[in-house]
Amino acid sequence: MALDKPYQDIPGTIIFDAEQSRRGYWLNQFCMSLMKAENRERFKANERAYLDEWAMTEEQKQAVLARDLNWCMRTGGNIYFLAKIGATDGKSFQYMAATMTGMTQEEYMQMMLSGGRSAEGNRYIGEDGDAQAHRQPQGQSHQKKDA
Amino acid sequence: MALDKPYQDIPGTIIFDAEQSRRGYWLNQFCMSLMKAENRERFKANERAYLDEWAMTEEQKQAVLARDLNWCMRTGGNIYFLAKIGATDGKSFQYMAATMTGMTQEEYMQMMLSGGRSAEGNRYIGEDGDAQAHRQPQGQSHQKKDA
Amino acid sequence: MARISASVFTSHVPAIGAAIDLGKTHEPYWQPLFKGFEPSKQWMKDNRPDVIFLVYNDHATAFSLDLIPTFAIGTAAEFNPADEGWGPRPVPKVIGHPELASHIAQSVIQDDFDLTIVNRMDVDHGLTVPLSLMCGQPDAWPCPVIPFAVNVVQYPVPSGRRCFNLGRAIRKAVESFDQDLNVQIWGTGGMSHQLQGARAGLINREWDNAWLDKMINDPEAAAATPHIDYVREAGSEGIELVMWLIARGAMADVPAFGAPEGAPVGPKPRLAHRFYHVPASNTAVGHAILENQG
Amino acid sequence: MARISASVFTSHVPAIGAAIDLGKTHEPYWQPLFKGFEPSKQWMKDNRPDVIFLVYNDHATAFSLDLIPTFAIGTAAEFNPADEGWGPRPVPKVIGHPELASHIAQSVIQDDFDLTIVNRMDVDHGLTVPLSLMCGQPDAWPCPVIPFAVNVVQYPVPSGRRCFNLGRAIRKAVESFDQDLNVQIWGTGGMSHQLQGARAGLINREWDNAWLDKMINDPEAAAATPHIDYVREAGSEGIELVMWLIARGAMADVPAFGAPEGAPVGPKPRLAHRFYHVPASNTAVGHAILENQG
Ligand SMILES: [Fe+3]
Ligand SMILES: [Fe+3]
Repeated sequence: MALDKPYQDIPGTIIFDAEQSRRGYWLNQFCMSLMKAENRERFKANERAYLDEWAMTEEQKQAVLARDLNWCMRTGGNIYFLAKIGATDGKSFQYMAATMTGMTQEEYMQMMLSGGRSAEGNRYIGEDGDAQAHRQPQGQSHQKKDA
Repeated sequence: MALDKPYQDIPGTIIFDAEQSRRGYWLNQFCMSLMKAENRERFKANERAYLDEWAMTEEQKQAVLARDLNWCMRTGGNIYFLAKIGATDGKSFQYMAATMTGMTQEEYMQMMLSGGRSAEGNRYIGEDGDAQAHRQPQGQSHQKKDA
Repeated sequence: MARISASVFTSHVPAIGAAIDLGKTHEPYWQPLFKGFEPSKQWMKDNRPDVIFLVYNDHATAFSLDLIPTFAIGTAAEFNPADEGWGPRPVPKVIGHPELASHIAQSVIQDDFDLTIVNRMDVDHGLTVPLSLMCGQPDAWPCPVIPFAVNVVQYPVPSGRRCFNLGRAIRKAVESFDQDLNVQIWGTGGMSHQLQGARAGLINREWDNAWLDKMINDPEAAAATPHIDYVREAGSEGIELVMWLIARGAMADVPAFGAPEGAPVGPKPRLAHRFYHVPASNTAVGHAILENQG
Repeated sequence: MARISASVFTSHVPAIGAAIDLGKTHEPYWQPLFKGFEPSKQWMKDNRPDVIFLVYNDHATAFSLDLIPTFAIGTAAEFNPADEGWGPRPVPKVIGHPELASHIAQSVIQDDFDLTIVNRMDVDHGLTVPLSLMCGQPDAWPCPVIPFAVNVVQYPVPSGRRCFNLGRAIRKAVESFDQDLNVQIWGTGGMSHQLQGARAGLINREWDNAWLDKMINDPEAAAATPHIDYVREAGSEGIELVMWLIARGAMADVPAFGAPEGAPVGPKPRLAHRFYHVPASNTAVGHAILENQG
């Protein structure tokens, strides 16, 4: 495609454009199905079986099973759709946001209470802000899980 | 409304604008329901009972029961939606078109084979073409029914 | 680079589909009509595109009054022929071109056309009848098709000028797609017909042919036709002709969207075929094929 | 004649709705935020409109990827609060204004804005949270509301300039409606927030406030902000701010749509209230009320 995608030079950010939408179509439609209580129950009863009803790629299914939202987004997921998985799990949006950074929910909440993440160093890929690839994961969540 | 409606000076013609659409909303949605075979069966089994499931006005229901498409249109019906009633009845579109003119289907078909209805006298209300109000109904269908 | 090679214009009367599906094309009533499309079928064989961008309107099939998009582009991988009340037409399913469709959507939205993007939609006779007329009854359509649905059912419908300018923006979008694709753009619907009221059956042969002349030779002027003229002269459903202007606006002799004033334009298209017939059921059938030159 | 009396701008964070619904507004976390809207609630009581034209975006609630309208206007008689996965918010249903909504649709479509007309749609937190912030917890909303949904989820979203011009066309439409109605136009969403990826939680207080200054005092300049600036400076979901430009473009100090070059414009609006707070969950909350003068 010859159209400009000026938004590809921003760290830690995937813009949900037509290409992502195409890639993530069934993943996002699966998420949308979780708006119905009976589907949430069926998903919770047997996640793998429920996922297998959708024309998703194996990678997309693995990303959902792992609740790895960054991975989901790389395969075409959109955060507003993916949030419905978190809602099904009974998680808050702040919890989901935290998982994408590697922070615990407490760490993330503290960052927000202190005024949020700074834009400094996070505007362009290649700077040295906390959202840059070489500084991931940002928090303690990962260590805890391994402990 | 202060917006122009320049299309109100044409004989025998109702333009389906936002106002008509609002008026005919449930009538047209009822028609739309006839796209499903099970709804067609239910409608045919008991027309009145099926119509009573919809938030239509009594006049709209009467117009449907009478299969008077001009009346249906005056109450907000749109021809593409109303055509689904004819399809349910197993009627062709030409049959439906004929009923709106008062012609038999044979008369209407002959008119079309002869090049269709002329625009002469039918461009503005008040001229003397065959679509003008003072020249309705146009054909023998009405007489036959009474006979 | 993708390019638009030709535009095809044709009415899309449902009864034509029924005649084809029921094997009636050789009946005396239908024979003159289908004869007029024989050269078109040959032309399609000789000029097979890689993608057809097909402008049509939905007739209370995919879109009810719940939701009425002015312009809707189909970006899905496939589209099924709709059940319009008599069962789906026995025609191949429509394979889309998601990449080109998404590319066009992206480009024209950035040019201030406020499209609705559709990923699930059945397609009705408005789309399948032109394919049948041009391609006959193959096991599969000859190429992917991008459905582009225009609201011409509930007023206000988009103006002729808006449609014409949209065609210009679509051409710009196609020409910025970096795969080498031969794209045809089809405008369907019309010509004169009125399906409602005491005026049902109106046909205006003179007006239709004069408008067709203008559409071919002076498309700017055709695009300036006000809505009321279509309705008054060509019947309430004659308004469908605005869709032809989308296809016509995408041709090379029209200044590209956003091109500077006075920028050079391409040569006039070649008229490969033209045909007009009355009646097909309630409708006058008009048809033209224009080829971009050089 | 109907007229636009004021515009209201506010973020529409879902957690704010939850805080209201669960009775947490006096908790230390939320108290500063709701305090900032106390003057707004008083202002609403003192300036009760006849209709609110409420610009917001749907968040994968009413619209899935099946169908994505760039601009959708709700012309129905009523709209129910959506179940976004936790059950519908316990707020009144939204009563529409079908006559004014249809009139606006008709007018702006004729001005080449390609709206999608919607007669059945549930409305999510994007619409109900601003109502709660401005009106508290009444048994019924104070007046009818026309929902106007903008696609800011799938790119490309409409440009700031397109939104601004749409606002101008909406004002023209309102002023041609022949009932005497006091109409407010609300722009919602933003300010800086990013809900995704390693950059989640981005807040840019300086940029937000500079943009707010510009939006209030030099809206043409705010409308010229390219998409990439919102994303880079205010986070990927900061793009929602384009919706504020629809409301701003409808104010009297902006040349009316279609007005001749150099035609006189109205006076600058009066800033009745302005507020900014960080955080509400993941988001910076911005808020302003502008009143047309005289
Ligand atoms: Fe049609
Ligand atoms: Fe939002």
